[in-house]
Amino acid sequence: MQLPYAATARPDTGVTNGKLGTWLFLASEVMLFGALFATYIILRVGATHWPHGAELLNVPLATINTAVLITSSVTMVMAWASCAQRSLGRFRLYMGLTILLGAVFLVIKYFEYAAKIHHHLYPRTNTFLAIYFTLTGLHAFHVFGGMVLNAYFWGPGVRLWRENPEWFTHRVEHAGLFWHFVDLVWIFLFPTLYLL
Amino acid sequence: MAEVRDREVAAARAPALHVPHEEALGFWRKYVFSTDHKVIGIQYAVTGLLFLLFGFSLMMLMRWQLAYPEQPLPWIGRLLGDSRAPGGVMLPEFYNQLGAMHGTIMVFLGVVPLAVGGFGNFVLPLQIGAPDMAFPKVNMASYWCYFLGGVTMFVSFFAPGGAAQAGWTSYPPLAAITPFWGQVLWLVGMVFLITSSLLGSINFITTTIQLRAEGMTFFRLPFFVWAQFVTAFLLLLAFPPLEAAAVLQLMDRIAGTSFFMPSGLVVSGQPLEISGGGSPLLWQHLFWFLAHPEVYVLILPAMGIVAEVIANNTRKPLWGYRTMVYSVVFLGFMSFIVWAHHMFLTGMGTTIAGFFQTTTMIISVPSVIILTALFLSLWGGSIRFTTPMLFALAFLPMFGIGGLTGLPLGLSATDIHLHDTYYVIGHFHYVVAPGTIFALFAGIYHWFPKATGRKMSEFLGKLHFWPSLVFMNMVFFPMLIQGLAGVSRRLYDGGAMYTHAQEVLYWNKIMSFGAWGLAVAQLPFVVNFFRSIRGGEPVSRNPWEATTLEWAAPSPPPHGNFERPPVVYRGPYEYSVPGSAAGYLPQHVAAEH
Amino acid sequence: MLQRFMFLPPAASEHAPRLDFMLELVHWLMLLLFVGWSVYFAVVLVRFRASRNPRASYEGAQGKPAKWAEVGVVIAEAILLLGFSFPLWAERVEAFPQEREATVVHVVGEQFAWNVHYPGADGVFGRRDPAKVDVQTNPLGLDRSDPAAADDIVTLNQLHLPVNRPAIIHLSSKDVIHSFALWEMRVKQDAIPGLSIPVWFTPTVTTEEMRRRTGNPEYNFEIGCAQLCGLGHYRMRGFLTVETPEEFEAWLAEQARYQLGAGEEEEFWQ
Amino acid sequence: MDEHALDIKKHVRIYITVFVALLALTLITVAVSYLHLPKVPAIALALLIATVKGSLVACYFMHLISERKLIFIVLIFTGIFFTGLLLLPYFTEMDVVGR
Ligand code: HEA
Ligand code: HEA
Ligand code: CUA
Ligand SMILES: [Cu+2]
Repeated sequence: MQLPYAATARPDTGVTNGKLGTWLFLASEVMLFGALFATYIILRVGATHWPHGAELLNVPLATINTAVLITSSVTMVMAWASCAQRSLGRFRLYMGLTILLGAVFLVIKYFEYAAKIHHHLYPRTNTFLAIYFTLTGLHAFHVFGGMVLNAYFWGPGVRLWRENPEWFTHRVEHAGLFWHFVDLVWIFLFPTLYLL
Repeated sequence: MAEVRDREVAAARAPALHVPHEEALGFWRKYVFSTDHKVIGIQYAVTGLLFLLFGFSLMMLMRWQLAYPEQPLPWIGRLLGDSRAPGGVMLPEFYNQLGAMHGTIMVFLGVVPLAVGGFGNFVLPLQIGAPDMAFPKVNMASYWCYFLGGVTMFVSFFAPGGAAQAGWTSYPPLAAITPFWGQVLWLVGMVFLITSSLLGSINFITTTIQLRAEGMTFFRLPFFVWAQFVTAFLLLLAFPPLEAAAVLQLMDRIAGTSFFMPSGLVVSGQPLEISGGGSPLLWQHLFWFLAHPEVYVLILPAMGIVAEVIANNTRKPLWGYRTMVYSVVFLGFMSFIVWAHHMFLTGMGTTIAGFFQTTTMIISVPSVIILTALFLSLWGGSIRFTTPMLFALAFLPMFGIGGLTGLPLGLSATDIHLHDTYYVIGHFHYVVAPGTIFALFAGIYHWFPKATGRKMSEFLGKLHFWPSLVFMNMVFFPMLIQGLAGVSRRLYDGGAMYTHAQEVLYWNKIMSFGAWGLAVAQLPFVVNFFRSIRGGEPVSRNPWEATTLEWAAPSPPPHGNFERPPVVYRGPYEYSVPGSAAGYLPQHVAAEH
Repeated sequence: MLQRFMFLPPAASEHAPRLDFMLELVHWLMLLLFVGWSVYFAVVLVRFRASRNPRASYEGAQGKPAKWAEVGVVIAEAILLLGFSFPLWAERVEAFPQEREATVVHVVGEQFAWNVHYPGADGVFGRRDPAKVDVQTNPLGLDRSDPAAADDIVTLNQLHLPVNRPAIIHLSSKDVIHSFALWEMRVKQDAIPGLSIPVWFTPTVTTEEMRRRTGNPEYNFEIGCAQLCGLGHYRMRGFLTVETPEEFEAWLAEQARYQLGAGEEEEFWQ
Repeated sequence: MDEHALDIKKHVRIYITVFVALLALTLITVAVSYLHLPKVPAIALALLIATVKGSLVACYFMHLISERKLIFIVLIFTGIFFTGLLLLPYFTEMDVVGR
């Protein structure tokens, strides 16, 4: 059974089901991270001593990671543009790059974490590290989720391309929305945790 | 009337739309891992009912302890084991587990799944003329997340140290020092349940916006759909903060962080080995930021059901349909900014307390308006006292009592005396038990014919209704009295220790007998429910002569719902239209002549 | 008038009657609405039953009186808010009396008891240090080496206050959240670890007088714990004794003798 | 949105521009952090830059700049409640009796 407006936009609302659904999901994600940012503020305001991020964290590494994630956002949007131009080859290239950059981000993250643990800086050490690990950990989890999603479209999901390239393009766009959102969260996490 | 019947018969004779795959699906794909919204709705409803029964059973054990403190539980006491009830006498720890899990199960595993997952899933797509939910696979995932959450919660009873025992509110630091596994499983279970609700709500909103049939404008949506639509927004935007809070509490428990733990804690004489620096009030804010909208999640679908049943059984349009819609939207909006009325006594200053009690009083206005509209809808009606109608009618005064008792709680000054007493327990049980639960019963009796093609017995239905009404009040009214007398909630001995409680202590026994009586009163329902699935009186598409779209589909509707996509010509409640021969004009029927 | 049917515990503080009056007013409003709508409800159910009114009216009710009822509810709520709740609450949380005109006490909750800390003759509270806590001998972790602590008095579950003199109680907790409830005083406030929250009230009836009034020679004002705090929540009960200033001074002196007299401090609270 | 090849080409140029801008802003915000400005301007500046970056991502990569009304309605609602959520610290900390 083919549901209405899965592949084409409903005329009066102007969007497809998938797009609306994705944005709704992102709305809930905004509230999730909003609550965590609020927690950050509360802990910080209530703390007697709050370390400057650079005292405990590795800013150059995080700067590189920021660049990596931003680049992956561009490759993601290029992957979508390639779909829209009906070029499967270039889609595969850009999508592959996006996944790869996501992996690079996680690897760098891993080294960051390992260094912390090595210096006996654990989540339980103080509330700054607690919120640092929680926020970045949850974010990394989202990166991982995005990679899985992207890998699906890169691999088995391509089936849909042959049947209905337009629908496929839409779905890539929605996966992109999620990926950019993850990037967007990082854009706020980076200064709050590392630079302030 | 005859004309409408003819048309129905003709429609029934028309060749059914061929739905590919339908026959090809095996048992598992058809009934277990189904993506059909009706099957999922029924899965949700049945699981929800079972959990309601389970939550109620926990409460019946507690009510024994409250009526006969520290006397061995007859029969069941032995079975509970020494870690819970040595010699059949329930331990305080176990009492607290039962209380926390009763609250959690009733709210998150019973009522919400039944009201939103069950009725929402089953009825909403039908009422807007959609073939299914917008994301059927997500819908299935939502049910299975809920199921996993339920299993996790259930299993926690058998964990070392027992289930969570810090109340359904799980306030830290208490929640951080109770036995490990119970609390951790509670938190993990909550994460599953929240995820399930999020997936569900995305589906509900998208479906309502995108899959409305031709002609189904927003102001032709049945009130039930509006209620579910607003509910879905509440779930979507209020649940994530609790998800965040649950993750933080999990970190506190597992990684030893101090998000909710202030410095300098000394438990049983031992300083806690933590960094400190957290805020216990932060949890409360995050919890109630969800949990207040959550209580409207419990009531809005119920109001939706009641509105449907009342319109149908008064045989006239709802009074002030638009006003009701505006009110429900406003209610949803406001419900995000009243949460701290649960926290007046955490040390609030005048400004914040003033803000929250004002918003609380404001939010009571749309409820009053909706109730008024429902009351006025009765005027001039031709009221059929069917079983669903009886439950829907009883909802009105019962919700009235519950809602009105919210007022003294919402005023911070009077809340000083009433906070954390049985008055609060009485208040919210009046809204959720004889309120929401009655509305849910109304919905079950009303839509059972649509789901199964058979009617439930009216006689057993009435045998279910009247005793339930009496016993509900026998359980919950005395709570208000005890609360005014200053009996605290969550007391293992029901207040027997306190001097000022002595005068109202005898009510404990009365309430307990009420609760057990209530259980007996559910037997006709259970019998009726199971017997009617096969043995009920078979019905056509539209046994209640209703106007909304679900009654245009066959009973039960096939996969894909409608033979051909319905077209909507008018508002949802065109009953007793002057000059119409049938006496009612279904939404999908072009014109009478 | 309604109060007699409201099962409230006897009122024994200066603000209690005003709180009770407000409680009564709210309940009048509720009763009025409930009875009004119930009468309407009953009439409608009888008058518009299908057997008596086989054909419903499409237009239905006019709804003017209902609108007025709604406006009435709004006005009544506004009056309750602005006229009663705001001022009463502001008085509770802002209009604290001067510390020197009041009896000042610290109360610290723990699982499952109330520790009461009086500043002693110097009127200054000594330092408390979590590291010094000992369940048996020093539940508050009072640092007796602090000069201010030398004359401090600590009791367990026994709060004494002089009648007709404002009392300020600073509440906190050692472990989990408790809620300090004095039912007859119409006082309730959460005791939250990490925070120190003051409450104040003026007791107006002595325990003695209350025993006479209720005819119950055992009558005691009780300190209840209203917030779930663990398995002993139900038995976390203390006692408040309200007495004449002379009796209060005598009691303090006696406690001082007990606790500060040589060698006896250990055994006091057993 | 109509996805004509020409349009897409134009899009791609925009994406590259945005990409460069994002990288530049990242470097600026890091550089500023080494200046050790006083707390308030430091926070304000860092958040301002982050907001600009975030808006670029949302507007261009996520196509919000040409999105439908419906999506905006959803986002406006979310924005309102999000603001409420960020006020939460105020409610926890700022008006407590006895402080
Ligand atoms: C479905 C659930 C539900 C609903 C709808 C409500 C509705 C309301 N609630 Fe309630 N509430 C809970 C569930 C609910 N509540 C729960 C579960 C708790 C306890 C949580 C815990 O601590 O464990 C709670 C606790 C609670 C508190 C905290 C008490 C405390 O802990 O000290 C407060 C305080 O403001 C409050 C207020 C209100 C108000 C003002 C409304 C208003 O929305 C009510 C408005 C309705 C009306 C005003 C009725 C109007 C009707 C008429 C006028 C018609 C009358 C006609 C007849 C009777 C015939 N509620
Ligand atoms: C939706 C929410 C909900 C519902 C419906 C109920 C329903 C009931 N509750 Fe409960 N309750 C809570 C939510 C709810 N409760 C919460 C949140 C708390 C606070 C917990 C805490 O302190 O942390 C609480 C606490 C609470 C207490 C206070 C305990 C204490 O403070 O120590 C009591 C005491 O009597 C009580 C009693 C009851 C009773 C007798 C019912 C009855 O009304 C139950 C009636 C049930 C039915 C009528 C079910 C019928 C269903 C069937 C028969 C199924 C049939 C099955 C099939 C056909 C498959 N509840
Ligand atoms: Cu202490 Cu309850
Ligand atoms: Cu509430």
